[in-house]
Amino acid sequence: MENNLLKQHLEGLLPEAVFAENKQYTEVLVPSDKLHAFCERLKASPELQFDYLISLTAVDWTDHFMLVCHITSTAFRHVLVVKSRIDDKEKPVADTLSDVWKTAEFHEREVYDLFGIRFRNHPDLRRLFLDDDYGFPLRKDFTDETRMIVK
Amino acid sequence: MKAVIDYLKDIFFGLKTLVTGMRVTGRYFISPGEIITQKYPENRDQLKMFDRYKGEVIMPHDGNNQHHCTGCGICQINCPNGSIEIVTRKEMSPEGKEIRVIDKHIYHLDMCTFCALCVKTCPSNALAFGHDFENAVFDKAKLTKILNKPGSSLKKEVK
Amino acid sequence: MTFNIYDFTELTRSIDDGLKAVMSPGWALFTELVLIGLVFLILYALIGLFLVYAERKVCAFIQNRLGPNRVGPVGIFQTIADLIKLLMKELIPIKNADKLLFNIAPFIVIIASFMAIAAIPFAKGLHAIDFNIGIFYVIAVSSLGVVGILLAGWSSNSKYSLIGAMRSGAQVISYELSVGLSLLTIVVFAGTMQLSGIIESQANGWWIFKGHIPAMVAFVVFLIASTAETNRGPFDLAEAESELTAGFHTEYSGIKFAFFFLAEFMNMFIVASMAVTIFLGGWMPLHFGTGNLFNHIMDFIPPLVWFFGKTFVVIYIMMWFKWTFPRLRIDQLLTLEWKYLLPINLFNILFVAFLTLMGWHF
Amino acid sequence: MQEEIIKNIILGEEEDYLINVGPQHPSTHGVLRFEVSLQGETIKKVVPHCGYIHRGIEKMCERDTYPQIIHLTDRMDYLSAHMNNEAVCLCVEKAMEVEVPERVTHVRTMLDELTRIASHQLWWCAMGMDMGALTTFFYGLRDREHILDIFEESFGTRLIQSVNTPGGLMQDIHPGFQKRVKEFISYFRKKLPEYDQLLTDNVIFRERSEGIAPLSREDAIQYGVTGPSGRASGFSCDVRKSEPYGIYKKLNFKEILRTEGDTLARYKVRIGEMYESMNILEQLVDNIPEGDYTAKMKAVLRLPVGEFFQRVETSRGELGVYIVSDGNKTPYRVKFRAPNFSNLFVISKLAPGYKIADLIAISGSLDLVIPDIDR
Repeated sequence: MENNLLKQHLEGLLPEAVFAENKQYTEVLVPSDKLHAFCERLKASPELQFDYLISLTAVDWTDHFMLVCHITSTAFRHVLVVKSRIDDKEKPVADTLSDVWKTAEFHEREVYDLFGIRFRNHPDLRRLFLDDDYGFPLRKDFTDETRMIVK
Repeated sequence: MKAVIDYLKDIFFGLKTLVTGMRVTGRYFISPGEIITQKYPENRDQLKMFDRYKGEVIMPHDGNNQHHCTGCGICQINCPNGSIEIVTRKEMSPEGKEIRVIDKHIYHLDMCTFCALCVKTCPSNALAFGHDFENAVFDKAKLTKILNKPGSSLKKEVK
Repeated sequence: MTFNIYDFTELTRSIDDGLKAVMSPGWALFTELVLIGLVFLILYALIGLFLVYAERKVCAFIQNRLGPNRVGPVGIFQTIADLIKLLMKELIPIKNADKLLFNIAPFIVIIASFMAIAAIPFAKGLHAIDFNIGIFYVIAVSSLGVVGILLAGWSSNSKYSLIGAMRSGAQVISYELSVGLSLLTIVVFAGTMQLSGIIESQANGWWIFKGHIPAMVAFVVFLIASTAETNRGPFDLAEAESELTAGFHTEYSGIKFAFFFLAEFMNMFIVASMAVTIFLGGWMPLHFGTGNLFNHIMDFIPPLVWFFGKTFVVIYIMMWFKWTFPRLRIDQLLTLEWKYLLPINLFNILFVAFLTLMGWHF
Repeated sequence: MQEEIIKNIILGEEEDYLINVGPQHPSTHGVLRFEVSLQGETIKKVVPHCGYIHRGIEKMCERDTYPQIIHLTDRMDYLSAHMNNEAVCLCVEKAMEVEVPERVTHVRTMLDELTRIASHQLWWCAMGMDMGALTTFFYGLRDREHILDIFEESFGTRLIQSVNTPGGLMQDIHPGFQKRVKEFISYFRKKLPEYDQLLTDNVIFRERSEGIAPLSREDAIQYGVTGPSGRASGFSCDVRKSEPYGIYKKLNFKEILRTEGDTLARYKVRIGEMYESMNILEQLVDNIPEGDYTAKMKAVLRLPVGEFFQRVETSRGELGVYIVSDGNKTPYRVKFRAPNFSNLFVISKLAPGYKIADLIAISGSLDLVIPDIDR
């Protein structure tokens, strides 16, 4: 699907969505409280059918977290990047997408493990790789003198 | 009746596939020409590695015990694992200028992942890959090697 | 028909008479028992060593490898080296294991295989004891080993071992039927349960040749069922390496593990020699027709060579199975027995009984 | 609330028979642990635990330059090392808008397919061994040796080639490369039918795999199961078709799709892919264009500020590389969307209701490589 057409559809779904320019894929920034509803509609909408979550991750921008989802449609093969900003650095919380795409459950566990972002209504939010007292290594302020080699 | 025929068919089909599989293994059992085991330590003399084989990083020296390394440290910067350390010293050249000379090119084989970035980025082609692969030792310290031979010097042509 | 020099009856009788001449009958019996025990112990060790070596070589050649080739010429001393290693290994005590049963289990397994070997006729007159119900004795004794396996799995307080042991129990109970029934077909033919009698009945041809199709079917069923009964691949569910690490002997080490290992190979030898005795004429040479040159040449080969030769052919077939096929699942294993082997066997026996009644066999 | 969930999931119910499959177990191809609760031999629940070899590759990437990152990606899915390398290279090249010589894309595609065959061969060995057919292991490795020889002759290493660099290859292919590839194809076309005779057609193998743990297309998409495992369920997820990179656009090849989704289907897709990869290699081997083996690159690579995403089809599924750059010579954040990560967790849906032996077969048919899950 053409980028412009996709944008029109998305604007129809969520008027306050912000689009980024000059990207490889269509990119949309969604307020974090609207994220879950927006994704549900993305999947349900017959023109879009975003049914396959490629990847879900987060980026630590020191003053805020950014959730990044790459989703695609198996029918139309268009790719969309959905972003959502989490401002609370102390206790970051987002809505879980695991009821929309099942695979998000495990990607969210990974994000929780490495960033410490908690997901509301997640069925099984445990640490995936690391010990419970390890800290959140992919945060930019994470330091570990004993195990990290700094060049 | 059909059930009985199917039942018997099942048995014969099953037996047939079993015999097919046994034929494959049986054929290999009686064909010693296909044995691929190499008697490794005994065949050391015949064993020849490919020319490009990446065994370990070495610094080639010529007949006059001269190498190409200027001690610039680019390999050290490029190494992702910190397996190269370069120790340089200052020396007076015949023209009276102070120049940098390699003292020790320390190479930790135990940390090396053979990514070839050092060999590739060396501006004076001082490093290469050797063919030696028998690196098993009892003491980890033995895997730390000094690549430039004692008393070696920089080749004149290399700037 | 057979040459008298190959008849061991005279030899054993003269030993018996000699012993009785110098001591009381009780002591003579005791000495004989000790002698037989020693002979079997040595035989046991030799066969075990050879079979382990043979299996490693067979599987190596099947897999395009050389197999053992370091210790001695073409690696023939490899198993001896392994044995020394196993003897010197530490016996790891298992916490919370049932000590008594844990230690006893390997002995039960090995004694069971030891007992079965007593009835096997290696040549004419060369067997420890010739029961008139020899077949039943072998069947009964060879399934005793599973008690050891069950105990080993249960007592070692490991979950893998327990599953392995339970599988083994289910497996042996089911396959015992097929082993027994397939042997019974020949009993019906031969009209005797005495092993020496069955061999004598094959003097004019092995049962697999003169028993028409039913003997063939019984032989195939016996091969499958006995492979299963000895817990060998593709029926090695009790130790199923990829599922249960090592099954019932996960927790065993050193010489106790070696006992299980040895018993597995000896069980294989026992069932193979049973197959040979019942179906392939035991120590009888191969004959075609009567009185021709071929038969005379065959007669010159000693019966011991015939017996061991045939046994190792059968053992090779069992090894061939193991190194070719994937493992069955437990429910499929039981399906195979109860839905395929058992009905086939029962029909087979009926058919054989009919044949024998009508006198249609040779 | 948190603790309650943990207790429920780890302990299960009181009378359950819990066994650990892994982390040291002969059939988990690496250090992965399944916590399995059994009822008799039947599986009630499977909970995968991972992280035993988590090395923090994503964190390590944040301190490395782009050429240095590439050799770290080898260590994720080591059986498709070249595809992982290529994914990062393509991403960096796309970000820097570098035009790569045609020879490079050609050779990379060939290496992709060789790696894919080698990986599937190793999978076949291990699959057979998981099922208890130990001989398959040696036959598969015997044939795989030929591919590793091709790699060794050209690039000096066997399992992990480390030959990609942003902009091209580190060294040109060996002059004997084409000859060796042709020899391999004619050799392997003879040997591949043996795989079928030995395992595929075997009645025991059929019984063990046919109809075991079917995965529907919807579930495959929901769980993000890609690669041969996804395609066995009819989920057309081949990135080579949906978002072609390299020269896949110009090539004539089929995407192997099946609809059953059971263990046998997953097995057959991989066998079919080996044939298909040989077809691709045959199309490529004779017309490798002449030219440079690398594009001209600066000594220090700096990506423009922005975010870049590249999808690549590895031998196990879809690998996504997501690079966030702030203009420095090291990336700000790197994320690898690992195919095995998504493929792993579907096992807790597939296995319940089947026997413990099936669990091994299922995890074998999903073809998991653990370092890729843990990263």
